[in-house]
Amino acid sequence: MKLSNMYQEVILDHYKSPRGKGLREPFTGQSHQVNPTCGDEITVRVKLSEDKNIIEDISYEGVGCSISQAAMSILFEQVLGKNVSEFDEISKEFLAMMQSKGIYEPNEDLLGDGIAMIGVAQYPARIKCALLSWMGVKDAIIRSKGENK
Amino acid sequence: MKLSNMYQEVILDHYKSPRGKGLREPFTGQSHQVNPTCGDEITVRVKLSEDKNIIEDISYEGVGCSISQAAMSILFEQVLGKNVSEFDEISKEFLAMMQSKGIYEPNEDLLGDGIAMIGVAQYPARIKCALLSWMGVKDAIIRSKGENK
Amino acid sequence: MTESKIKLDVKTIKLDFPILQQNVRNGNKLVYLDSAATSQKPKIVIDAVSSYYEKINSGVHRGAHYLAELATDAYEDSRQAIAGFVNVKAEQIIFTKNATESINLLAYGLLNATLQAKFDKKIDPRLVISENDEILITELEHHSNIVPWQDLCLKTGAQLKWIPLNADGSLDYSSLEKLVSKKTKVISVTHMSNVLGTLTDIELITKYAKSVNALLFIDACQSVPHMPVDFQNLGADAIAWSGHKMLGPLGIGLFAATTELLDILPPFLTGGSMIETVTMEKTTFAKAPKKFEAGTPAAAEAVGLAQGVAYLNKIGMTNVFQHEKDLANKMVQGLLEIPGVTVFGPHDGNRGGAVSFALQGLHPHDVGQVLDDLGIAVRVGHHCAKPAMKKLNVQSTTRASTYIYNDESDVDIFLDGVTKVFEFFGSK
Amino acid sequence: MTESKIKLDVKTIKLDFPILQQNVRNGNKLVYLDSAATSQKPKIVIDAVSSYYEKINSGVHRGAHYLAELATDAYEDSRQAIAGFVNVKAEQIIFTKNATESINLLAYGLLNATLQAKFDKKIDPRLVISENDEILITELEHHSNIVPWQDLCLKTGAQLKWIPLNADGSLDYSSLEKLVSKKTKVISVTHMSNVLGTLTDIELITKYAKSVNALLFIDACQSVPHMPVDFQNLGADAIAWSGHKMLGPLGIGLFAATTELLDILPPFLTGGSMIETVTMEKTTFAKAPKKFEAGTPAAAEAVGLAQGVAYLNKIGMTNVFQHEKDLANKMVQGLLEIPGVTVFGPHDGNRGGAVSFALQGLHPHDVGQVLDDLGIAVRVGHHCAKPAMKKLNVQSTTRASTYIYNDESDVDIFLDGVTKVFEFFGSK
Ligand SMILES: Cc1ncc(COP(=O)(O)O)c(C=O)c1O
Ligand SMILES: Cc1ncc(COP(=O)(O)O)c(C=O)c1O
Repeated sequence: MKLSNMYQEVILDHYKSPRGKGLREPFTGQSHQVNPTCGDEITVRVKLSEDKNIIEDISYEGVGCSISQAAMSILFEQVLGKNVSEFDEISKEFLAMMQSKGIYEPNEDLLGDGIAMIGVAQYPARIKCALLSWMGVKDAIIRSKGENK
Repeated sequence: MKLSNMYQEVILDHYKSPRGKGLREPFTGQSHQVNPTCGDEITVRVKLSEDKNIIEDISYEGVGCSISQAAMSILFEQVLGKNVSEFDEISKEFLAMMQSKGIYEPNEDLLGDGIAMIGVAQYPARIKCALLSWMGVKDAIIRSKGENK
Repeated sequence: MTESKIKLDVKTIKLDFPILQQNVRNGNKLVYLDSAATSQKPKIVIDAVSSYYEKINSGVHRGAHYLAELATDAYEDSRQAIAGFVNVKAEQIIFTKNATESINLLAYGLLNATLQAKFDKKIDPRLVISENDEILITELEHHSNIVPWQDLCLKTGAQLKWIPLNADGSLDYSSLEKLVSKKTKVISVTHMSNVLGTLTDIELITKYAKSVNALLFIDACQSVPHMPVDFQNLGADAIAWSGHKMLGPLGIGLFAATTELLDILPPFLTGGSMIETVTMEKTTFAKAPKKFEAGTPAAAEAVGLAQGVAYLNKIGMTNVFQHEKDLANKMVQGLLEIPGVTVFGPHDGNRGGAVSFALQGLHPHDVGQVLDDLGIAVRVGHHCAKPAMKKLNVQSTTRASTYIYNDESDVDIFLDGVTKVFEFFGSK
Repeated sequence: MTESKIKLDVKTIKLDFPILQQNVRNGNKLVYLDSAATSQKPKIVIDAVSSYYEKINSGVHRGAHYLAELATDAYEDSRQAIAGFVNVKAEQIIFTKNATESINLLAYGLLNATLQAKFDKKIDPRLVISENDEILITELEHHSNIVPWQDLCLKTGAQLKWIPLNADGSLDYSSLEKLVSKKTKVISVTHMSNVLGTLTDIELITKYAKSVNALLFIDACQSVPHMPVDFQNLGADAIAWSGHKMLGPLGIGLFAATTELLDILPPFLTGGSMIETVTMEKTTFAKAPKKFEAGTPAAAEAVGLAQGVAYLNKIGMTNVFQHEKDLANKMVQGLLEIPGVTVFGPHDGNRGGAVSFALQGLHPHDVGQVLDDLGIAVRVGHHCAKPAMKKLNVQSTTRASTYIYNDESDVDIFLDGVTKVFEFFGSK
């Protein structure tokens, strides 16, 4: 099985022991994301610092496959405590990797464990699973800043 | 050209010198028929006798191709003065011939010049042209009897 | 037509389907168990479509030249063949693009009737939906048999009512006594569930529908392709299904209805080919089926579908149904023997070939992925039936569904695959 | 993309179209002059459809297995290719079954907006049609761009207004000053007439539409297949056309619109695949293009059409247009030289390839029949444009229309055929 490309150890590890899971107070913005194909749903909360710059907490709850759960856990680890512009950079890199069909040299400094997701990029139907949490955090940040509702 | 199968002399003759053409008074029922494919239209009037049995006059007006015009003229000649049940019989025979794809021994006693229409039965798109006037007379008879409208 | 009872010669049948000859991931032979989503196509269907374009393609019903005659005949002959398949007259078959459009045809037809009734006294009151009316569906429906009715209710003020789904996957028929009343204007139910393989008790529902003179619509997407369906026996006013789930091409759906309903229902899509005459002041419409077929029709697809119907007729639908029941039975029994597997819906043999199940602790996406890696195509997700998912208390399921080209060895490979899923995630 | 100017190598092109290789009545080679009704299909299009079924067929957007991934990619790649052809983004292309459905999508979208506005304050007022509003079309339209608007007017109480057609086949643009006002909610015009080959002055109409903030829809059925069309240059809110008229399969139509319109327009067909989430209480919809594509899509047809687009791109649309203008010119001049022939519409070269004409004293059905006997396929009838027929003061016309696979020798055979029609009926 070449499946181990997708399900790398580190992914299964995050899946089985998700970091930072659970919805916490206080938070400055919340987002609810749905994957219309499978019906998976995730709720993400973000707490930004007063100056709306530092991501002080990310908390989440949801149902999902190993890929979406692991992606959320990895995101948590990688982004917590960073500032918003760093998040944007990391997020952009992650998106580029996922859209690369697996032919990509991801920046490990930026993505951390996230580079393990490169195998998923070969399975178009699963890319959305990996991106769901990223879209959630992005949206929660926008909402924290009051740019949207 | 095998076209002469369709455009037999007798058809072209009826087309060029239509019998009984024009709308006349008095009449007991009138029908308007449209061929949706080509937009051809025909108005047919029928005058039934008091006892609603004898077809005393058929008059008509309309735009149409050689086949539809000839069919009307032949119908006029063949049906005028007959009674309604005879019309039904002739009409049934004509329909059977037209739906036969050209493989049919038509009853000349019933159809008269109408048997020349057998060539048209080989051209599915033109069958409606040949039937339009028959549908009109049938409908006008029904209306004469007050069974409709 | 009486069919002789035969066991399907699946080995030979498989050879008629080019797609099944190929290997997929890792060189594994394709085991296609996603026919409830769409069926594969035998060579005669594919060739009929090609041949239409290579030999007779032209504007159906719009030309008088040689090709137009051939194309029109082929299109209408297909209608006849499909009509025969469900025992209606050709004029009772409306070609749409898929079952979803067919259901919209009915829902929008009722909306149009309701709107027109305000200025047209001739609209049949059975078709007019008001705030005091109710539309009854079930919690087991496909979204395509839910959203059009939600939408119609939103626009007319009518209430949408639901026949509940029991935890065991059966419908709660005892609710009918309360749910069906003089207010019930439309009842719309699936004939066979695309999620659970459950068969609906149509006889009972028909009785209720008739008792209050409600319009009865049956979603036959999963029944017509898989079992004998005689429209006359159903007692429904209309049914709909898709060609692509019964060996036919994509892009062709079916709507069959009583002549009476087709007469009184206002048209849905309007434009060329469905008119009698058009003036600047007023347009009058052709009779059914044309009335409901606006624009250039999918003639090649209809011709292809007729070949699919011929293929099924040759096997015999009673045999098809028995074959699928046997496979479903084997599948359900096999799954139940694997520790940690839950099977949703009926565990007995009186069901269709769609089997939904869950592996303890594993998400369907992950289950499907491992099976896919073995060449086994199943579907994971909500199967366009979110209300049913909610009632079954799951987010999504894995579904394996069979057809005439599946045999016991496919089921064996599949069951073996399920075991391997547990191994894969357990051993890591 | 700049195209090199080339003369079409029609001899070679003809070889790509299997249907043109065959003989029709009396052993005559087929001279197909009915492309305005539907075009013929090159082998690569036919093969793309077959190949979809033989290699990748499965439920698009609904599965996560190998075939589903391939099918989904192929479907979305086709959308991208077609988007590029008219210079929009992929998300701006909606697949329908034909142009008629596309126009209904817009008309029903406006109806839905109007009905929903009663309880939903968020509906954009541009989409809400009331009794005080007007919808403006032309007397030259195809029924598919008439009846949906008549119907919308009937249901909303709005008034349908018509830009008149002059006796010479041009539109009376001087009427715009009077016809366009603050009341004008929608303007819907054809880009090129399917009857007369006339090109509409879109620039002028766009100016008027913008001046009153009316929605502008363009029926591009006869333009996109035959000339370069850049959506961005049109200034329209939406356009529609059919795949089958541009080398593509039947059963696939297109609707392209501004992102803004697709955002605010309510969905039309509802059901599976177009939802975000469905609960018993409420359904929310996906974003465009999915929002407008309910049910299983015609993926094989989309894939086939993308090959048709590739074929046209290779020739270059500027070259296609020049080729057709040249042929139309030759045809019109040739017809005018035959005593007793009337040509409707433009006599100069600034026109599309559809040429309508009449033979004195002869009915189009009879004209078409004799031509058919010679192997020449033309169309006779009202061409789904009865109001235009009325204005031209005819019941029907004969129409010859060309495409990339027609050459001067086809036109010669055709002109010769027209002479023979007179001979046939004269000599009898
Ligand atoms: C100008 C025009 N508009 C609309 C249509 C309708 O297209 P379709 O029949 O493919 O829906 C056609 C062709 O029939 C056309 O030529
Ligand atoms: C029960 C049921 N109803 C409706 C549909 C919708 O059919 P389609 O997607 O072909 O429109 C399906 C299949 O997707 C189905 O299984």
